[in-house]
Amino acid sequence: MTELAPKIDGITKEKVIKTSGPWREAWNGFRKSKVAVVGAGIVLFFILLAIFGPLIAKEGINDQVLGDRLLPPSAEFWLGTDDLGRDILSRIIHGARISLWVGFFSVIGSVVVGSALGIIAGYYGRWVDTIISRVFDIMLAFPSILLAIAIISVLGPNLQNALIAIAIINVPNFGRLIRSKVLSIKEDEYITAAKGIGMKDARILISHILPNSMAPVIVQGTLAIATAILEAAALGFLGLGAQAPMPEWGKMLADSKNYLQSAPWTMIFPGMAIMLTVLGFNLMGDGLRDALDPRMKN
Amino acid sequence: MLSYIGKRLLQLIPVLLGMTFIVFMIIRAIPGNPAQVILGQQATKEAVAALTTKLGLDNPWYIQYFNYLGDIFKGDLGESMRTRAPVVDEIWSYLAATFELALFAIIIAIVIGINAGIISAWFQNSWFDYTAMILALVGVSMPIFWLGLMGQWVFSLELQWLPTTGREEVRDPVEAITNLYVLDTIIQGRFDQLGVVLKHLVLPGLALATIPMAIIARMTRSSMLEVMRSDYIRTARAKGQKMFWVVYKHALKNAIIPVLTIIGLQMGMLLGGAILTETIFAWPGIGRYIYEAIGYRDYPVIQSSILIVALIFVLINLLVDLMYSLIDPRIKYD
Amino acid sequence: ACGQADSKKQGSKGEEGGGKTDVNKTLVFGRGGDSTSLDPSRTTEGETYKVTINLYETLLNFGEKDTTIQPGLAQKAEPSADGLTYTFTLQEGVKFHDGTDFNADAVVKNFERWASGDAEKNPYYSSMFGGFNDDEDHVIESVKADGDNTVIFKLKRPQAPFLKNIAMPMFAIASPTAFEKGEDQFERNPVGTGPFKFVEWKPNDSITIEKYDDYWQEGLPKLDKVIFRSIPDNSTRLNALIKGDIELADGINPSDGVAIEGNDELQLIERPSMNVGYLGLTVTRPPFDKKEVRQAMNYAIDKKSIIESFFEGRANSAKNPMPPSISGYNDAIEEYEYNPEKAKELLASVGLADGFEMELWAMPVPRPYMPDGRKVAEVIQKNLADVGITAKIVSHEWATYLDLASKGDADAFMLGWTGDNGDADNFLYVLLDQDNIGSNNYTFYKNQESHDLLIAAQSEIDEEKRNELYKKAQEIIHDDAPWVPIAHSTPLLGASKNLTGFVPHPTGSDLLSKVEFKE
Amino acid sequence: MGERKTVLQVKDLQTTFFTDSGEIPAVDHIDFHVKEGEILGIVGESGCGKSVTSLSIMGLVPKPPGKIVGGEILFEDKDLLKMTERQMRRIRGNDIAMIFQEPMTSLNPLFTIGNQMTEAILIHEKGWSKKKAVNRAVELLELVGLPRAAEMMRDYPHQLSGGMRQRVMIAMALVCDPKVLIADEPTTALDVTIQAQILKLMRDLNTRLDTAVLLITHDLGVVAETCERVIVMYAGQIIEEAPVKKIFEDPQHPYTKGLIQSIPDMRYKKERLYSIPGNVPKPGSIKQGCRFAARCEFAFDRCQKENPALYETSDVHDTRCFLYDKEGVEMNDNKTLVKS
Amino acid sequence: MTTKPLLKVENLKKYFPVKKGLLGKTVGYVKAVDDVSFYVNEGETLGIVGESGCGKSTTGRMLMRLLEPTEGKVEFDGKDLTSLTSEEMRKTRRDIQMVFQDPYASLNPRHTIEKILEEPLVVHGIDNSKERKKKVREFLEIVGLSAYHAKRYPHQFSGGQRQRIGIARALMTNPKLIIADEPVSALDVSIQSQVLNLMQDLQKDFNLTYIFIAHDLGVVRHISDRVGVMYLGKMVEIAESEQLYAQPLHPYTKALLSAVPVPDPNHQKEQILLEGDIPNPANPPSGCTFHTRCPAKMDICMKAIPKLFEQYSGHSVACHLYSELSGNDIKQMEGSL
Ligand SMILES: Nc1ncnc2c1ncn2[C@@H]1O[C@H](COP(=O)(O)OP(=O)(O)OP(=O)(O)O)[C@@H](O)[C@H]1O
Ligand SMILES: Nc1ncnc2c1ncn2[C@@H]1O[C@H](COP(=O)(O)OP(=O)(O)OP(=O)(O)O)[C@@H](O)[C@H]1O
Ligand SMILES: [Mg+2]
Ligand SMILES: [Mg+2]
Repeated sequence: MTELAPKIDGITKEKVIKTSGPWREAWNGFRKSKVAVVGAGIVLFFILLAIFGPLIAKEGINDQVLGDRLLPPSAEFWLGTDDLGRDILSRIIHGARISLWVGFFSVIGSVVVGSALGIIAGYYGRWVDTIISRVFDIMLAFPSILLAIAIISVLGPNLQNALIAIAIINVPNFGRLIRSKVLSIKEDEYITAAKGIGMKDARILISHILPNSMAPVIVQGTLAIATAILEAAALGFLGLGAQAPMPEWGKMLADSKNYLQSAPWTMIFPGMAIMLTVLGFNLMGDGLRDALDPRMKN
Repeated sequence: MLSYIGKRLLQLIPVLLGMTFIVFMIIRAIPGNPAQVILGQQATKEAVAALTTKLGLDNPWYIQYFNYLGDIFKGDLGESMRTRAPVVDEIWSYLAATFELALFAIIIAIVIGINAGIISAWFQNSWFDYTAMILALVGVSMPIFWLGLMGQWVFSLELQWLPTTGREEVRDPVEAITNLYVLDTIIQGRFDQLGVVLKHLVLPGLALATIPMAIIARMTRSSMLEVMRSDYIRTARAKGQKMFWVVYKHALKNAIIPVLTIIGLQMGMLLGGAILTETIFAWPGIGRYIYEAIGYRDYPVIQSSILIVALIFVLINLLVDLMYSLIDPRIKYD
Repeated sequence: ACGQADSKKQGSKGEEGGGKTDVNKTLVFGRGGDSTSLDPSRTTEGETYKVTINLYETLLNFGEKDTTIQPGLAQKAEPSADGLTYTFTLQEGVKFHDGTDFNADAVVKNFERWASGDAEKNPYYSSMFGGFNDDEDHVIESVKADGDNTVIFKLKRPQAPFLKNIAMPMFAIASPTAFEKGEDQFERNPVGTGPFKFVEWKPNDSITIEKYDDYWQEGLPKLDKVIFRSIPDNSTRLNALIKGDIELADGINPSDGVAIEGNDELQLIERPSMNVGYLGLTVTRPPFDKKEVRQAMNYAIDKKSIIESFFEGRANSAKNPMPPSISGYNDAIEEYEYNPEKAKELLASVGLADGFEMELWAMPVPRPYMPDGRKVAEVIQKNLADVGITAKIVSHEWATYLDLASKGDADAFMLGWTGDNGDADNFLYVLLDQDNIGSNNYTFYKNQESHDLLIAAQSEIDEEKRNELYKKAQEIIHDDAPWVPIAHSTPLLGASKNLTGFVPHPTGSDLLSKVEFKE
Repeated sequence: MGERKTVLQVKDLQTTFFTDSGEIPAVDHIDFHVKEGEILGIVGESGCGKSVTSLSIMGLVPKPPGKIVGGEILFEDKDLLKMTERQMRRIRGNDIAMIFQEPMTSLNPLFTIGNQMTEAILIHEKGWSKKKAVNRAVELLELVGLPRAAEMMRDYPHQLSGGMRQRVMIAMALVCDPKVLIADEPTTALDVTIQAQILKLMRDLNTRLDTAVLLITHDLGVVAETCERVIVMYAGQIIEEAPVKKIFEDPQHPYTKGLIQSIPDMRYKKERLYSIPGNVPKPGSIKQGCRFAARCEFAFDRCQKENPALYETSDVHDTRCFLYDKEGVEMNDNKTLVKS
Repeated sequence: MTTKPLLKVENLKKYFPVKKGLLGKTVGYVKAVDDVSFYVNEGETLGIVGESGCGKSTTGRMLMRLLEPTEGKVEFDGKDLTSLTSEEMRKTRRDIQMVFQDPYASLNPRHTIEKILEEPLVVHGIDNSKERKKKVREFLEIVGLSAYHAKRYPHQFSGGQRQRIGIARALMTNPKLIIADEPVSALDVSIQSQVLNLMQDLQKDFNLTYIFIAHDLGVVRHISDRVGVMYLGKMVEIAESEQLYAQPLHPYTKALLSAVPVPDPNHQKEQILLEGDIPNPANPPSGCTFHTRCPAKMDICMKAIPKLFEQYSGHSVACHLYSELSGNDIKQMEGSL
C-alpha cells in the first residue's frame, strides 16, 4: 500500500510553491491594480486623518471668532473660515472621523442584519424565503431617501439615528446579494460533496456557504460605505443628520449654501472632501471586485 | 406572457399591502399631531382637538388603517389634510413634473452612459477608457445637491446660459394638457416654448443624470467586456464582420440586459428620491411633495403618494423584465 | 434683465426680452412655499395671505406700513359707546370678480359662513372671535344687514381688538355665489373684490393672478399680472433673483443683504418688524424654575453679536416680548445687558456656581424672526459655556419640535412669533398667559398678576388705559424672565432695481396694487 | 496523392500572452503548412496552444493580453500578419473560415439562424439582395444535412440541439467556399453518436468541395478516422509531424508514444494502462531544456539543458527529440547547439 | 471476488416536475430516470454509459439520496436506504462515497487540502485531531501526492492532482462503495490513464466496489467488470463487459459502439450512423424511447415499452427484437443491422 506512491508518478519531485490561500491571492491581485491602490491610498489617508488629524488640526474647531467670519483661504486659514469664523480645514479634518464612522458602522449594521436574513432566506427557502424576500421587495420599492427621512423623523434627527436609518435602508441590498449568492453556492458541487460525506446542514452553512459568499459582500460593503457617506451627507444637508456643532461634511455644506455667492470656498471644500473620500472607497471597491471576482481571472 | 404579467401583478398585491402597512405604521410613529401642524403655531387648543376628531386621528390605529385600506380599494386615495385637495387630483401634476425630469435625465444617462461604456469596453485600457471610467467614478462620488448648486452657480449665474429654477418661463406659461411640458408644447405647436422648457430641464436633468449615467456606463462596460469575450463574438469576427457592427449589433444586444435592470432601478430611484434636486431647482415634483407632506404629517398624502411611487417603481421593473423577453428569445414568460 | 411686458399669449418670448418701449407689467414674486388654499378663512398660514390679500378685500384695512385701522370695503365703522355694537357703512359700486354685487347681504353671508364653521374649516375665526355660533365664548352675537350698504355687528361682550381682527386678511369678503357652489371648488377658484383676479394655480410651482379691470379704485392695480413662484431654497431663490428669473424675492438671508446692495440691478427691501425671536425657558423644568437662573441666562447671552452675525445687523435687540412698533410697548424697561460675570454671580447665588447641563433646542427651519436658528443656537451654546453651563444642541423636525416643546419637553427652546393683527394682546396674552399653556405658551409661564392685567386689557376699549395695563404686564414678565428675548428682526426682500411702489407690510402680506416697473 | 498546392503556410509563428503573472509563449516557434483539399489534424492536450494557433491564423488573438510576436502566416503567398485589419476582414469568412468548439455558445443567442447566416453572406457578397442571400443560406443549410432548412432560418439557436448548431456553424463557414476551414475541436462538446455524424459530414464536404481542413482535436481516435496528416503539439511546440498512419504505426516522440499507449482501447482490454507521469506543463513554465524532459523516461542530460529541434526522420516525418538527432547537430533550426 | 450483491436497485425513478402557469402548476415531468433496476456485487466495478442527459448522474445521486428518488428501492448492504431517516442516511454515507466529474468545482476553493480531507472524519466523529491529520497525510501519499501538499489550496493543483484529492476524500472514511460520476471526463488523456490506474490499484488495496459513470466507452470497458447502457432515463442493456463489447444486443448499444472513433487508422469498421438527436426527456417518444432513431424499428416499438429481461445469463436487454426471440434468431438478425 505504501509503495503505491512512487509507482504512480514523479509528482513528488516537483518544487514547493509558496502556500497562498484565496485571500492572499486576492490581496496580490488587489496590490497589482493601480486604481485600487490609489483608492486604498485615499481611504487610508482619510482614515489617518480621522485618527491623527485632530492632533494636527488647529485646536478648538468649535471656537467661534465672529470677527473672522467668512475669510477667504489665506496663509492662516488654508481653506478659509466659515460663517462662525471657524477654520474650515480643521473642521474638514475632524469631519473625516464622522463620515468614516457613519460609513463603516452603518454598513456593518446592514451587512450583519442583511447577511443573516439573506442566508436564512437562501438556505431554508420555502415560506421563510418568501416572507423575507417580500419584505426586501417592499423596502426596495420605497424611494430609499424618503424611507430614511421617515425613519429619522420617527427617531429624531441626529447623527446616530441617521446612521441607523442608513443602515436600515441598505439591509435589503445586502440581504438580496447574500441570498442570491447562497442560492448559487447551494448548487455548487462542493456543497453536494459535503452532503455526500454526510455533513449536517448547519455545518455546511457555516463552513462552506458563509465563507464563500463573503467576497461579494466585501466588495459591495466597500462600495456601500461610499454610498452611506453620501447618504449621510444628504441627510446632513437636509438637517436630519449630524447636529451643531459637529463638523459633519454634509451639514457644513448645508450651513454654507447661503454663502455660495459671497464665500464659495465654504461650499467647495467640504464638497471636495466628500467627493474624494467617496471616490476613494469606490476605487477601492472596484479594485476589490476585480481581485475577488473569479470571473476576472483566467 | 399575459399570464406571466397577471402573475406578477398578483404578486404585487402582498408587496403593496405590506408597503401600506409599513408606511402607515412609520408615519404614525413620527411624533407630532397633524392637526397641530396643519393649524400651525397660532392655533388654539380647542381648534387642534376639534380637528383631531374631525380627521379621525383619535380612533385606534387599526380602525384608521382599515378605513384607509377600504378607501384605497374603493380607489379613493384620500385628500390632503393640509390643502384638502384630493390626492388623485394633485398627484398627477407632481408625478408628471417628476416623470418629465426623470425621463429627461435617464435619456441623457442612457445615451451618454451606454455609449461611453461601449467605447470603453471596445478600446479597453485606452485613454478614453481610463478617462471615461475615472469620470464615471467621480460622477458616482459626488453629492448631487452639491453638484446641482455648483451647476447653478456656474451656468446660471456666472455664464447666464440657463435658467436657475422651475419648469417654464412663468411669464409665458405652458398651457398644461398632460402636464408633461415637452409634450404639451409640441401638441400646441409652441416650439419657442419647447426650447424654453428644454432649457429649464438641462441643469436639474444633468444633476440627476450624473449618477445613473456613471452607473450605466460602468455596467455597460463590464457587461460588454464579458460579452466581448464570448464565443459568438469571435464567430462574428471570424465571419469578417466589421468591428463596429460586431460591437453595436452582436455585443450590445447581449450586453444590454443587465444594463436594463440598472436603468429600471435608477428610473425608479429618480421618481421618488430626487428630493434635493427638486428643492434646489424648485421643481414641483413628487419627491418634494412627499418630503413636505412628511413635514406636515399629511398622512393621506404620504401614504398614497408613496404607494403610487412604489407601484410605479415595481411596474417599471416589470416592464424591464418584459423587455428582456423582447430582447432575448430564450426568456419566455408563461 | 427681465422679461418683456406682454400679458397676452402671442409670439415668442425668451427670458431675455427685447423690451425697448414696453414697460414690464408682469411681476414674478419668488417665495419659500406654496399656498395651501386660496380661501383665506380656511387657513392660518402666511403664504396663503400673500396671495389672497391681492384677490380679496377686507371691510377694514391695515395701514400701508403698520396696523392702524383704515377704511377698506367699509368706508367707516362706528362703535357704540359700550363697545357692543358696530355699524359698518360699505363702499358702493363694488363688484366681485364674477360680476355679482358687493353689498351688505354679501358681508352677512360671509360672516354666517364663518360662524357656522368649525375648527377645521375656519381655524382662525374661533381664535379671533372666541368660538363659533353655539359656543359660549363666541364674541359676535349677530351680524345683520341694514339696507344695501350698512352692516350692524352686535357683540356679547366688548372686545378691544375687534376692529383689528376685522382688518385681518383672513376675514376677507368673498363672493357668496362663488362659495355657495361648494367649499372645495371655491378654495381653488377664489372670487373676491380685490385688485387682481385669479388665473391659474400650478401646485408647488406658481400661482398667477391678473389685473381686475373693473376694480373699484381708479387707476389700480398698476401691474397686469403677478406670478407667485415657490422656490423653497433660500439660496436658489436669491440665484433666481440675480439671474432675473424673478423680480421680487422674500426670505432673503440676512447674509445676502450685502450682496444685493452691492448689485446694480437689485434693491434690498426691509420689512418693518412685527415679530419677536426668543429663547424660551420652560419654567416647570429645573433649574429654570428658579428666576435667578432665568435671569442669568438673560445676562449670559450676547445678543449683540448674534444680531450682528446672523441678522447682519438687520434686527433690533429685543427686551420685551413684543416689538416696539406695537402700541403698549414698554420702552422704559431696562434691558438685561450682556454680562457673563453677573450671570455667574446669579447662578452662584442659587448654588449653581459650577453650572449645569441642559438641552438647547434649535429651530430646524428658517423663520422671519429667526433666519438661522441652528447657527444662533451654536452661538448661544458658546455663550452658555462661558458661564459654565453645558448646553447640548437638540434639534427635531419642525412639527415634532413644536409638538414636544408645547408639551414642556424642552429645557430651553428657540422660537418666535409674528403678530397677526398688530395688537399687544396677540403677543402678551397669546404667548405668556396661563390660559395658553398647552398651546402657545410653551414656557408654561404662570403669573396671576400678569394674567389679571392681560384679561382686563382685553375688554378695555380706552387705548390709554389699555396700554398702561400692558406696560405693567411687561414689567412683571421682564422680571420673571421666562424668555430671553433675542431680536425683532427686519425680514429682508430683494427686488429688481426698477420695481417701485412696493411697500412691505409688517404682517408679511403685501398688497401689490400700487407696484409697478419704472422704465 | 499528386502534387497539391500549399494554401497555408505557417512559419516560425510565435504568439505570446503578456499577463500579470508573466509572459506565456502559448505558441512557440511553430512551422507547418496545409495543402489544398487536405485534412490536417493538430492534436495535443489541453493548453498546448492549439486554439491560439488557429486564432493567430484568423487574426483573432485577444489583445491585450495576446500578441503575435514573430513569424509569418502565408496564405497564397501573402503574409496575413502584414495585412491591415481591413484586408484581414476580407480574408476572414471568405478565404479562411473557422468553426469553434462550443456550438452552444458560438452562435449569437439573440439573433435568428437566418439573420446570422445572411449576415455572413452579405458581408462578403456586397451586391447581393436580401432574398438572394436567404436562398443561398437555405441552400447551405440543406448542404450540411439539416432538414426543414427554410423553417430553421426563423429559429433561434437555443431551439436547436447541439449537433444541429454545429451543422449551422459549418454551413456558416462554407458561405464563401473558403479555401481553408479551421475546425477547433468541432465535436468535443458533442455526444459520440452526434460526433460521428459531424465527422462524416466534414469528410464528405472535404471531398466534395476540396476545402483544406485544419482539424484541431485532442482525441486521437478522431484524428485516426479523419485526418491525412497529423501534427502533435506539446506545451506550445510541435513535437512531431507525420502522416496519420505513421503516427500510429511508428510514433517516434516519447510523448506521442505514451499518449497512444495510454488510451484505453474499446476493442480489447488492456490489463493496465500505460501512463505518462507528471502533469501537462503550462507553456512558458519550463524555461530550459526539452519541454517533455521532466516526464520522459528516456530523458538524459542533454534533455535537461537544451531544447531539441524538430528533426526530420524521414521525408514526411519530423520529431522534436534528441533521440532522433542522428548527427548530434540540429538540422532545422538555425541556432547552434552547445556541445553536451 | 465474492458475488454477493452489495447494492441492489429496483425500479428506481426520478421525475422532475415541470412547472408552468400562474400558480406554478406542474404540467409535466422530466423523466430523468425511469424505472431502472440493477445490482452491484461486492468488489466489482459496474460501469454505466450513455449519452449526455440520459440520467447517469441522476441515478448516481439517488443512490446516495443526494436526490430523493421519486420511486423505487435502493438496498445497500441489506439496508433499504430509501426508508432511512435523513439522520440515519447521513451516517450511512460513511460507507458510500462519491467522486465527482469536475474535480475543481467539487473542492471548496477556500479550504486547504488538509481541511477538505479531514472533513469526512470530523463529520463522522472519527479519530482525534492529531490522528486525523496523520491520516490525511497518509492518504495524500496513497493517492500519489505528498504530505506537504496538505497546506495548499485546490487552485494550486492541476486537474489530475485535484481528482486525486477528490478520490482521497472519498477514501477517508473507509467506504465500501464509491460512486464515481465521470471522474476522468475532464482530464487529459495522459492524466486520465494515471487516475484510472490509481482507481484500479485502490480497488484492490481497499477492496472497494465502484459504480463508474462515464460516457467514454473505452474507459468504461477498461475499468468495468459489468457495464450498463442507458438511453433517455432507461437502462437498455446490461452485461459483463467482455460480453457487451463483443456481442452487443441492443441496436442503440451497437450504434454507440460503432460511433466511437478508434485510434487506429487501419481499423476497419462498419459504421452505424444514427439519425437525428436524442429526444427531449420532458417529452419522450412513446413506446420504446429509442424508436425515433432505431434502424431496426418495428411497429410494436412505438406502442409498447420493452422490459429489461435477461437474454443470456448476466446479459439483459430491453428491446422488442429480443423479448420473444431466442439467442439463435438474434445471431441471424445481426446481419440486417
Ligand atoms: N486570453 C489568454 N490570456 C492568457 N493566456 C492565455 C489566453 N488564452 C490562452 N492562453 C494561454 O495559452 C495557452 C494555450 O491555450 P490554447 O487555448 O491554445 O490551448 P488549447 O490547446 O486550445 O487547449 P484546449 O484543448 O483546452 O482548448 C494556455 O496554456 C493558456 O494559458
Ligand atoms: N434538478 C433537475 N431539474 C430538472 N431536470 C433535471 C434536473 N437534474 C437533471 N435533470 C434532467 O434530467 C436528465 C438527466 O440528467 P443527468 O444529469 O442525470 O444526465 P447525465 O446522464 O448525467 O448527463 P451528462 O452526461 O450530461 O452528465 C436531463 O435531461 C436533465 O436535464
Ligand atoms: Mg482550445
Ligand atoms: Mg452527469
